[in-house]
Amino acid sequence: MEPAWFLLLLPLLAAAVIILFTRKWKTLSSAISVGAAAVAFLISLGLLGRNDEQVLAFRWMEIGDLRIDIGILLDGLSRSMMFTVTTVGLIIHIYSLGYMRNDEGKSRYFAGLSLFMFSMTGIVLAENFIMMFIFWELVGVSSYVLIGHWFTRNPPVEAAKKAFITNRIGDFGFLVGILLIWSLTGSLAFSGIQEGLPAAAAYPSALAIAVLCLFCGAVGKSAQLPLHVWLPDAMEGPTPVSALIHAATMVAAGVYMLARIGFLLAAAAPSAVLIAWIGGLTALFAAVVATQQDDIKRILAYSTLSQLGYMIMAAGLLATQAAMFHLFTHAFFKALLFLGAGAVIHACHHEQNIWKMGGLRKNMPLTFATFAIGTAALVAVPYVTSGFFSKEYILDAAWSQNGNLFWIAAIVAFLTPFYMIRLLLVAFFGRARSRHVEQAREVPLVMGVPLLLLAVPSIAIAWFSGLIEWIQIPHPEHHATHPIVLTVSILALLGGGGLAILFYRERASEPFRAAPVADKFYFDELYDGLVRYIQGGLASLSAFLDRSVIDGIAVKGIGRIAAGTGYLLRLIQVGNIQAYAFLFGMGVILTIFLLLAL
Amino acid sequence: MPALNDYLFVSGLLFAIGLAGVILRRNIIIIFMSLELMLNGANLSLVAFSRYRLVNGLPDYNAQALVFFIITVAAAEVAVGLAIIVALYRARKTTHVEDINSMHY
Amino acid sequence: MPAHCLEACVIVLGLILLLLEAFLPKPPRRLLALTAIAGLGAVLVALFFVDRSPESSASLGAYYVVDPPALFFKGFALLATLLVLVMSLDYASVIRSYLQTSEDEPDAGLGEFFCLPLFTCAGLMWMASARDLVAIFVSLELVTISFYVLVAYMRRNIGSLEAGVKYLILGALSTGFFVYGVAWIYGLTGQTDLLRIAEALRPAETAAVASSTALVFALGLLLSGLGFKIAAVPFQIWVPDVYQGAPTPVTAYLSVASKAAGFIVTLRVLEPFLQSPIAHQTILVLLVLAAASIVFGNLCAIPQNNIKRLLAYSSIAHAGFLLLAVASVRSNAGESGGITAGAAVSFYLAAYLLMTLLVFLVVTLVRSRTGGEDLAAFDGLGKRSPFLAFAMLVGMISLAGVPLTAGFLGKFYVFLLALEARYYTLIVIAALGAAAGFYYYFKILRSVYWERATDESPISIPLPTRWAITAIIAAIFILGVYPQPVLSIFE
Amino acid sequence: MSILDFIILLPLAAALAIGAGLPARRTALAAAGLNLLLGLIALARFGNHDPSSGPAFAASRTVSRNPEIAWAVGLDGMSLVLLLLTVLVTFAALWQAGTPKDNVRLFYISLLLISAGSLGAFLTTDLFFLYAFHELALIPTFLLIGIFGKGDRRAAAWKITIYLAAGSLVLLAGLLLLVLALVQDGALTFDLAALAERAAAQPIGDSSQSLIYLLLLIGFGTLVALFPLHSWAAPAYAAAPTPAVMLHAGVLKKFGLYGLLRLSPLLPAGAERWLTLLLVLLLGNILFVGLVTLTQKRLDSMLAHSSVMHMGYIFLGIAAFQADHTLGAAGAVLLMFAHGLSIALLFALAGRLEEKLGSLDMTKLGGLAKITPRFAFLFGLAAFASIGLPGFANFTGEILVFLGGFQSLEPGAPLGGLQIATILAVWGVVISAVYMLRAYRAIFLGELTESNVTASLTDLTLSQKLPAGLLVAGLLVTGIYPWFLQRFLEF
Amino acid sequence: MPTLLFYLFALIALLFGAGVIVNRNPVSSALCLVMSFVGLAALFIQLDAFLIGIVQILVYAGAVMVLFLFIIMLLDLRSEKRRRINRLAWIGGAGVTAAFVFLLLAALQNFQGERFPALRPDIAATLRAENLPADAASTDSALIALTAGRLPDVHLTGEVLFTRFVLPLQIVGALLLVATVGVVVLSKRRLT
Repeated sequence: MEPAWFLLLLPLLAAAVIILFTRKWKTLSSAISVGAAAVAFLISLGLLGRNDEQVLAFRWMEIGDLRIDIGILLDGLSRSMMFTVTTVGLIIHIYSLGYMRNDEGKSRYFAGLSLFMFSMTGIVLAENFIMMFIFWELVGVSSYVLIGHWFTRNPPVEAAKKAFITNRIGDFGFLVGILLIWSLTGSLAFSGIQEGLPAAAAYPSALAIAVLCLFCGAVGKSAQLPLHVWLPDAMEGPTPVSALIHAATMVAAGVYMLARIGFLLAAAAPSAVLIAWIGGLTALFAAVVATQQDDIKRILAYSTLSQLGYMIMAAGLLATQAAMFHLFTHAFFKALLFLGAGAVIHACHHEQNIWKMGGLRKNMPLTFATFAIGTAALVAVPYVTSGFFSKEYILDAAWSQNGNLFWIAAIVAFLTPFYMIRLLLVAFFGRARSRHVEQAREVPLVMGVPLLLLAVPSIAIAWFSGLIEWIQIPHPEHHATHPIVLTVSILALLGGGGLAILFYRERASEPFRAAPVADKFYFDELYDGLVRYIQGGLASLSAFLDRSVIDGIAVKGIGRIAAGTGYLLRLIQVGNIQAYAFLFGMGVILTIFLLLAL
Repeated sequence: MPALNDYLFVSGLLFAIGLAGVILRRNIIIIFMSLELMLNGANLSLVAFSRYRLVNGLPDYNAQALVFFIITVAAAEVAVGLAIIVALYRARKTTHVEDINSMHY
Repeated sequence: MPAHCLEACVIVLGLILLLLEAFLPKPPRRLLALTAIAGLGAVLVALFFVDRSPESSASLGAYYVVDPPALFFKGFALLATLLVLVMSLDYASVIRSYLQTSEDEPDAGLGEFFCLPLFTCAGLMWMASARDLVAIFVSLELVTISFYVLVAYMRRNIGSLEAGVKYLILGALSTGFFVYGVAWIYGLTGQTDLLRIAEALRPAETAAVASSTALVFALGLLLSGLGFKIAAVPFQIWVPDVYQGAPTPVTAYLSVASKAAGFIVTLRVLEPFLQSPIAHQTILVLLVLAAASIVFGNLCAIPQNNIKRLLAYSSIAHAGFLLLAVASVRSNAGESGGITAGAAVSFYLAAYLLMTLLVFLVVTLVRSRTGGEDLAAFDGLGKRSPFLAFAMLVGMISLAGVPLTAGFLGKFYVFLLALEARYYTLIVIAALGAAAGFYYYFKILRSVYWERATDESPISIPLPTRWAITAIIAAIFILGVYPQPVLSIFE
Repeated sequence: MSILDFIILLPLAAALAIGAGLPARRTALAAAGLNLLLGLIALARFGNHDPSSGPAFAASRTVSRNPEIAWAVGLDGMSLVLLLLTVLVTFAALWQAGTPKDNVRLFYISLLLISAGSLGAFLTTDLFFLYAFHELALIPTFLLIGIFGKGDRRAAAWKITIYLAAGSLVLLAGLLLLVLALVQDGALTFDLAALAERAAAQPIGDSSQSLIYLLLLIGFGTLVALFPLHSWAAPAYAAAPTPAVMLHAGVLKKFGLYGLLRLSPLLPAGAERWLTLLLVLLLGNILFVGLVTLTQKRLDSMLAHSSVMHMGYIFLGIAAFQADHTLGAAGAVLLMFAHGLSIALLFALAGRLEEKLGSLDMTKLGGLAKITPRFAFLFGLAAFASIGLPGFANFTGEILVFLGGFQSLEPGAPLGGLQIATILAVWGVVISAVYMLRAYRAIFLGELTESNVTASLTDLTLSQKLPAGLLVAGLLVTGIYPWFLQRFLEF
Repeated sequence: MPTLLFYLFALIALLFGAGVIVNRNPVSSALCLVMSFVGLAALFIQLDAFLIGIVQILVYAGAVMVLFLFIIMLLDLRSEKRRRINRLAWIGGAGVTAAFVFLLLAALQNFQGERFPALRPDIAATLRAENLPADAASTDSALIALTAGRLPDVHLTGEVLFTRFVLPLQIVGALLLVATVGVVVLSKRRLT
């Protein structure tokens, strides 16, 4: 049996074993989960370095000429993505050992992680749309489980629900898109779709709509406007989860999907442009909001949003390699940042407000160092960080194709250092602003090592391009990035960073508040209103109709009519013989008259 | 000699009178008499028919046999009926139809 | 053995029992009843071995024909009478209480109550074989008069007497119309034998028939007489009161035997008219009567609370369904397959006999134990006697027409016929009626199973009744799944 | 005797035995277990049966010659799946069933009868018995809800009984018309295969097709709670005792869909004529009832509404099938199976919850997962299954139905009604996610509210997990490896 | 002449018939009934149905009437006390009767002037002679009467009754028995 299958099955097996048998023995459970992740990592490592393309199929169902497989598609794209997922996954598994050491739901947590690994693997290896959709949904569930891990508190639970439902809305579009594509190209497998594409291209509008519908899936998973609302809330989950799912991998699934169907985007230019714009706007919006957040994880969450915006934009600009490359680099340094944040939170007894921190630099040097590296990568310090290269590619693509988008991206590039430096200054510099923070101690090794492991690639990728080749990360072959792009990005970095230092050095509290920004432009309020008034109103209306009209008038009414008529009719039986004789006579007369009349 | 429908008309009238009696009178015994009138009306038509529809020169005695049966049955009916009426009178001290409608609707 | 000996046997049985009743010093009435039951059983068995050849009773001519329907309805009458006698055994206590008897002989006067049904039975059997208006008339009267007596039998009971009087007056009235109708038919055709009448009414001979007006007049009168027997609207007027007032076994007997007899006569009498020039309007009138009966019966039953009265209305409704089948008689005479109206009516009646008598057996027992005939008397029967409750359940679902019961197949065939004849309006009405039927039949089950009984004391069931009930339940389900035996009688 | 005969008769025999006095629960469970075994054997043996040679395990006994009705059984893919569903749910339901204070026998007898009725309906190949068996299950439902129900049980039981009775009368009219329309030289037959042949050989006229189809749609629709004929379902399910609702919502309700799926091929023109109507109505189920579900405050009525809503998807599959999209049919059948298991599971768990807490008012509950993790886990599985999460059978069915909606749609062709309906139906998936997660969150997650911290609330024991486990297993197996069932569903 | 008689008797029958239902006093109603029956009997006889006529007198005027009067006396029924006459009943009754008469007239249309056929005993005689064995012919009183041109009414009726109608006759026997038993059961005051 192909090792790739184990890639898929091991995590599932681990999850199943934990749920069914070992939930009592927490340590064992975690060991199983981590072991599975490790083996998966090794396998994916083993898969690297081959550049053939192979498909493994297993008949899931077959009706008439329609056959749906659970299939594995191994090509450069999936191999490299697999590598990313397993690597980050493994590291975070290990990190979790420390982070969740004393959690009573440890078994459940690790089962959830394994389930997630399984689902994510499924998406990455999917060979057809149905399979991708299946795991798409499963990823949603595992994130539901993990966000809601601390289910006795209300916020996480609400967040989990929100995440799942928002994703469901996206998936609605996704599924419709799948159906449309199927009817257009007559196939569900990516290869088949590619073959059927020329025929489908005859109906550009239909194709465009279909692609947009598919994109809805990405909007949901990758939390693009307008379905971004769930991601910040998802930070209620344990931090490693935020790192793994809501920063590195799952949210990137949307981008991966777009990369998978790059050929479709190419065929449906107008929708591609729209996609790019949505990406760009999301990037901008998120970056702006991030500047006013106080919760360390929320800041990172919004930065994730904006980075995802970058990727989507790149995908929309048909620069899928750029998108994938950024996805790859981002996965590492964003995971790094989150884990760092996690370490901080862990050390500060679950204090998340940066204004209550400060001066952590001294207590937690390792964390600080790695966090700084991560930040550097995120703000794309030129030539030394991986983030720089991937972002350059994107900006470059934007410049070469769409001026407006380029400038938007530039603004984002300016905002990013601004809020990151702000975070760094407020949290790590200055003096501690609360008792917890003063007593904060450096995290244990089991959490520290992962930070280091992640810090390496955040830098290294930039230097060993051979590594990139080997991992087969799709990335634009070397070309001189356009000088304007380069200058702009550097200026943006300096400007943003400088401005941040200017404002936030030695600050103990937010110097200025921009309410709409701090309140995320009231998206949540808007949606709450929509749900409460539109959906709720409709619901109560139909409930009323159901009770009064359908049941009340139609059903009960008929019954009453029948009974009433009977009640009246029986009055004929007056009980008086005279009347009876009369009626009998009438009966006879009527019968005869009828006979004559008819 | 009168025509057939003269007889039929008379018998019909007799029948009608009986019917009217059944509907109008409230004394059960008289209602019962009216019923007898009706039967006799029927008898008259039967006899008339049998006389006007000769079979090989003679009245149709089948019809007359039927009349014979009807008379017998009527007599039996009267007997039973009156017995019931007596029983009723004993129980309720009335022969008036309006007094016996304990069951209705 | 020629068929007409069966009636003779029954009559003789009746005479012997009467004599015993009259001349034994202390006649054992229960024993008499059991003897009667046994005797009827014997005759019923004998029925299967009679000489079916038409010439066996040729000497009696049109007054006694032997054909499948005749034999079927003879058996029908015998079975009904037998079960009614079983019922009467349970009911004896009630009757006794209404016959002011002397202490030394508590069940004096019961003997006649057990004997009279035998003569009624004979009358029914004769009626089944009668193909001549004269024979029909006399046997009909035999049945009617014996019913006068039976209905009014509890002569210290106001209800029974009132019922008796009402039945008497209206029965006599209908007899009057019937006789007058017969007279006119005879006058128009010169015949009383239905076959001859049919010949006389053939479209070819219409010239002989004076005019359709007179014929229609006559037919109307006949229909009124028959409508009274089968309790079809607008001649149903007597039914609720009489059913309610009469002794319960008699009510059962009325609703089963008298109705069935009415229907076989109706089938026979209508046959000539359905080949005559006035066939069209005859059928239309039948349909009107059917619709009226279904609507009236089913709707009026809904508000009822006295179970006998409720069943009275339901029997009107069933008369409607049966008429619907009768009306479909011609339309499917020739071309299409399926079953003939005669077979359908007979099957329906057979089912009707089973389920009605089943229900009345239970009602009788409950009446004699709790002294009530209102629905309230059945509260908590499910607890007091699961067996009786189950019997009630079966009876009700069969009456309502739930599949796998005989009652359903009855309705099923009627619907089939009516649809075949394209009486769509009637079908709609019938369907609505059937739905309403569910309403009131289940109303009874509701009090049987859902309500709590005031006293939870279990009800004891006499052995014969238990046997009878068990047998009937079995029969209902067997016929409901395997109707062919009955149907093949008519093929 | 075919194995199928045994499968049908076993519950009936058990019911009789219980009536005769055998220990109720043990007998019932034994019968159910044996049936489960037989069902699996049938599944195993069905694999090596050649579908082209007609249904497997066929056996037939004529009960009526003309119209030709036969006690005929046979197994094809569709009925196989439903057979499995029935035996699984029956076993789970009987296991789940506790022992009521009194009328224990009646309780189990009724449950067995429902099971037998559904089995008969699914396994017979004769139209008459197809109808009859389903109707038979009406009575036990009436008793179960009325006697053993909770809350407003009488009103609910009354409504479901009358409503379904009326609906099935419409259905009957439709079936009879169908049979009559397919008369061949005077011979009426109820044999499905023969009917199909006749319909293929000489299709029914369009006008009568559309009439018949409409009647069938209304009739079957009522039984399946097709909008707007659904108002009986929710109250009944909310009031019914747990095992009863498991059987009814899980199994019996599928009958209408099964029948429509079986018969609509005979009426292509009619199906086409009314396709739009069907689409509108099923959207009524999915969207309208879906919205109503959102407003429910009690878990049981929420589940009841949700089960009504999900019928819409199955109807969508049927609609697709009628537009000759074979995927739709397969999807519909799988979905019947899946929905049956999941709703049964949900009601089972809800029932247990209520018997422990005495209330299912979601506004009062919360945080139970802390006390009863296993229970919460199972409920979560069930909930996710019912909202069509991949890995559970429901998803398999739904995805097939949706694919069916778009099957053989010309590339670039404008979307037809079917496609639009499908898209709207997909939106329904979001709605169901909303109410399910709300309910789950309200009951199991969040802070533990004092009102329900009761000592009695203990987590599931193994024997309590067994029935649930059985159902979950069925759901998972079919969800993860649908091929093993789906391969039998070639249309 | 016979026409006159017809009208006379018909008038008697109808008028006294009407008398039955208009009289308030049961006794006088009963007597009216007798008279009307007598008139009827006369009509029968005028129609050559001698036996029926006589039976009519005997059974009705004799038995039935006596029975009625006896019961009336037994129950000691006075003339109905003047109750508020039920208008509805009157209108209804009148209406129904009127409608009935109307229908009757409609039905009677096609017997317009069907003449009174003369009896032909001779035809009957010849037919009868053919059917009878030669030796019996001389002794058969009916044949003699017929050949003499008279109508052996009783003989012929009896013949029909006891040959063709033998079964109905027996049924009527049973009927009478039932009636007797019934009357006994119903009117016994005290059962011993």
